[in-house]
Amino acid sequence: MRPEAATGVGVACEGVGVEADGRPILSNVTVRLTARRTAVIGGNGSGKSTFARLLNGLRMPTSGRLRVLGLDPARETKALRRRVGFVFTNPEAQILMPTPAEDLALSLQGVPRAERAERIEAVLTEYGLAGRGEVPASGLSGGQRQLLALASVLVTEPELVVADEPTTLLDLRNARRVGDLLLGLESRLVLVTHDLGLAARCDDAVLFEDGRVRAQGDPAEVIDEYRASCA
Amino acid sequence: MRPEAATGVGVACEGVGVEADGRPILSNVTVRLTARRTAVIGGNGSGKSTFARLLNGLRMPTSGRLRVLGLDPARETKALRRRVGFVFTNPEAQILMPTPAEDLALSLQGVPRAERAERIEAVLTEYGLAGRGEVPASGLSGGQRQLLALASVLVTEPELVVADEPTTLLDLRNARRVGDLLLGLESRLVLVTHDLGLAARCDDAVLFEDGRVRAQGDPAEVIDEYRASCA
Amino acid sequence: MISLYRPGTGLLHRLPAGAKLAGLVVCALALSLWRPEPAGMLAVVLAVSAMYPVAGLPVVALGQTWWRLRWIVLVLGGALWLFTGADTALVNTGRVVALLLLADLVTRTTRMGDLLAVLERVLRPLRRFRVDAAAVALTISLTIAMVPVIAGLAEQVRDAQRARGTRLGVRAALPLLVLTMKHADDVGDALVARGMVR
Amino acid sequence: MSASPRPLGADLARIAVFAALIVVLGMVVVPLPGGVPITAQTLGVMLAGLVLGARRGALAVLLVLALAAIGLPVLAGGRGGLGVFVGPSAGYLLGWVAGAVVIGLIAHRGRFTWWRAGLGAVVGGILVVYLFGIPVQALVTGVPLAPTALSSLAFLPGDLLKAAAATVLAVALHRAYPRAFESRAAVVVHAA
Ligand SMILES: Nc1ncnc2c1ncn2[C@@H]1O[C@H](COP(=O)(O)OP(=O)(O)OP(=O)(O)O)[C@@H](O)[C@H]1O
Ligand SMILES: Nc1ncnc2c1ncn2[C@@H]1O[C@H](COP(=O)(O)OP(=O)(O)OP(=O)(O)O)[C@@H](O)[C@H]1O
Ligand SMILES: O=C(O)CCCC[C@@H]1SC[C@@H]2NC(=O)N[C@@H]21
Ligand SMILES: [Mg+2]
Ligand SMILES: [Mg+2]
Repeated sequence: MRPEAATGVGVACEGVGVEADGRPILSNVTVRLTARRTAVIGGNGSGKSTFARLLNGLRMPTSGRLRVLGLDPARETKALRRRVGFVFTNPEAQILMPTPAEDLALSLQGVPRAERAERIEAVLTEYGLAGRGEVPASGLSGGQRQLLALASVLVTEPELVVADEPTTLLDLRNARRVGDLLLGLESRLVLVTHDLGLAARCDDAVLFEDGRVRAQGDPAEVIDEYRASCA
Repeated sequence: MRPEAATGVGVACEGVGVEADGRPILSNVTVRLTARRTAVIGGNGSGKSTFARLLNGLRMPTSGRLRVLGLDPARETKALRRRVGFVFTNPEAQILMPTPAEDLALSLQGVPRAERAERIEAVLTEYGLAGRGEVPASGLSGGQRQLLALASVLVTEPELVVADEPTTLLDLRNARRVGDLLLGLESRLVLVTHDLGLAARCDDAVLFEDGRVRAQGDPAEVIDEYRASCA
Repeated sequence: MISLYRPGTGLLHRLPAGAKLAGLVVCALALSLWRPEPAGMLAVVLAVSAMYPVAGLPVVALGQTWWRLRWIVLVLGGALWLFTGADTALVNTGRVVALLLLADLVTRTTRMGDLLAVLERVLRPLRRFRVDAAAVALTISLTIAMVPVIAGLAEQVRDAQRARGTRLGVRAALPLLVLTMKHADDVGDALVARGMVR
Repeated sequence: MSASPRPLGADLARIAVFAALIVVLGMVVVPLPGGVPITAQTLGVMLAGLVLGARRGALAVLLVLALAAIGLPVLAGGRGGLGVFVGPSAGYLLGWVAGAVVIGLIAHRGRFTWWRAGLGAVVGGILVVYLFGIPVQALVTGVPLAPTALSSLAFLPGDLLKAAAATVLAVALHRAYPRAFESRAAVVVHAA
């Protein structure tokens, strides 16, 4: 049924293009992501976020062929969203409920009520938020908020996690913590980041430029190419 | 009249404390900033932004003595704001007008009308925004927006520029451009940043921890101390 | 945002929310149809006030509510006296005060979640008109979560203005509006990505 | 908020976030002794109609009222609870909902222009709101209609200023962030 997933291709893009207002944002993107952890790098406006959003159907290609976990985002959007978790840059926009416990509960709607409270406690503890389940989420620090946002996504156990610059707003310690968490996941990871140190720790890297893929391959080499292109 | 400014002390803090909701956010901060460019570093919630906001009277000390450019922020707020420019992290919040040209015009209210249009054109060109004066500011890229925010502050020729993580949302090239711009200023600069590479290029550095100054001095040494404290 | 509910174990606290709401509606109707003598209305106001201690609410709560109503009592009472005479003034002011006290009693003794549940139950029959009660509940929680975020945005905008030494008056609301609408788009994306809505 | 198809994320988020904005505007308030305050929330109501249109604008206002009903202090000056629905200002609150609908209907009919926005703000944001507010206030307080209406004139200067402000702001927003006015389909591109 899903030959691509079976052969380990997480994402397969063939000549994918995206247009907005008649202007191309992505043009002829052809990549196959087979590694467990792929970094996506490139300049502001190069199309990284647009690419990331393709992967869970937040945005649809206007041309080309796209398969994510073997699914067609245009036809199997719902199944895709269940299997792909998305982490945004700004945790304020993705914490949807007034308190951490309620936000986690929202992700755990499928879990029986009795089990849920226990699961929530466990997750809060795991993410360093023990005892903060009932305080307003707006009272958490920046780092704690991003950890909560992450927890609310990961608790659904997605097969593919897409993260769009999840560490940008964090300090050294929190960035490291969130970075370690993401890189340590068992699921697949597509990590959009400006933090080249983090990108270097992935297994594969893709460099975007002006809506095209400029390079893909060993993170160290791709990062060098990016640095060179900026000089 | 302004002995401190004359002797080169940009900021003089003596035992400054700030409280919010009865909880201390800054405690007994005693620093003198005499260098042209000072980096302020430290973890999330350590008090960096609070310190930066003291410097143009966005926040008032609840104890201690503070002088900025020889002025007392509590009594000479207006004069202080004229001489201190503040750059925030999020350019969205500080672009106050619908288009770049209008936003610059807001800063140039003192300039005669005839001259203003010309000045605006010149500034737009200088900041790489030529020809974009009349487009909606929301249509600019992230980097362009931060450049505009910067331009609107610098065009008033402040004597001291305080910038609170101005490069966080930018890519390599834009971060470098904004960083170069700030570090190349003739005026004094207080630069709050998580980008340790940028901090290293300043002349002086202050490390905050839990609302206290943990270290001040040569940036390389202070940065080492910060790294060590995070490990 | 802190709810106006005050925890307790009194009689009113234990009554189901639906019953309290129904009671409030009945009282409101009765009070607006009934035309008593001033003495009767005075008795009603005293009786409602007496329900505060009966419900286990501290006397301070009663004092607070009365204190908040002081202007209504004085101004409304005064105006009515002027236009309609002393008796009617007493009856009408008494009616308003009694109703406000009653509503306040229900608010103080009913948990937010219980009121939400009643709201959901009331909306359920509207399903035929494509009103999704669960979506309403989700939206209410979402709004509660967004209030501090928008308040934070308002603070950012105010600071930016002060820092630039400009006074924009109402135009100050423009950057706030832009930020708010952009934020809404981000939240919309998160709702979709987290599978809450289509 | 329709059952099936489920509401689109962008739509729902805009309604919720705008309701939150109206709540935040409640912090700007001039309490009046008669029990009906002068509040910047009416500016928010006008903007809701102008920016979100009739349906979503009214839903945003309804949401604020629902928050008040379940006991949250979301109205001007931190008031809330069921009391506001039996008090002198109850009619104005109803008028907000109707007003947002009328504003949206007027302003979103055809191309968005400043005069349509202004007309909507005055008719929907003032006329309709008073139409609901004044009779209910008279009914609740027992003060005859004429003096009640007369006393409501105190709101008129402020409300006219707010209508002007809402118009200026909506037109400026239309220039600064045109996407805010687009229909949901353009915001989130969906599979069928
Ligand atoms: N809905 C849209 N309508 C029009 N243009 C858009 C839209 N979304 C994105 N763009 C444009 O597409 C380009 C790519 O945007 P994208 O957000 O993917 O870049 P990015 O690589 O993520 O940049 P950054 O590093 O700043 O986050 C930009 O020029 C952007 O302005
Ligand atoms: N108005 C306020 N009321 C209460 N607490 C506040 C207020 N402003 C800041 N704080 C608290 O003061 C502490 C210091 O905040 P500050 O913003 O100065 O930190 P920071 O060093 O800039 O952190 P970051 O790197 O995350 O920007 C934090 O714990 C914060 O929660
Ligand atoms: O907060 C409430 O209880 C509702 C306030 C209603 C205020 C009305 S709306 C029209 C008029 N304009 C104002 O500024 N206040 C009143
Ligand atoms: Mg991006
Ligand atoms: Mg800060």
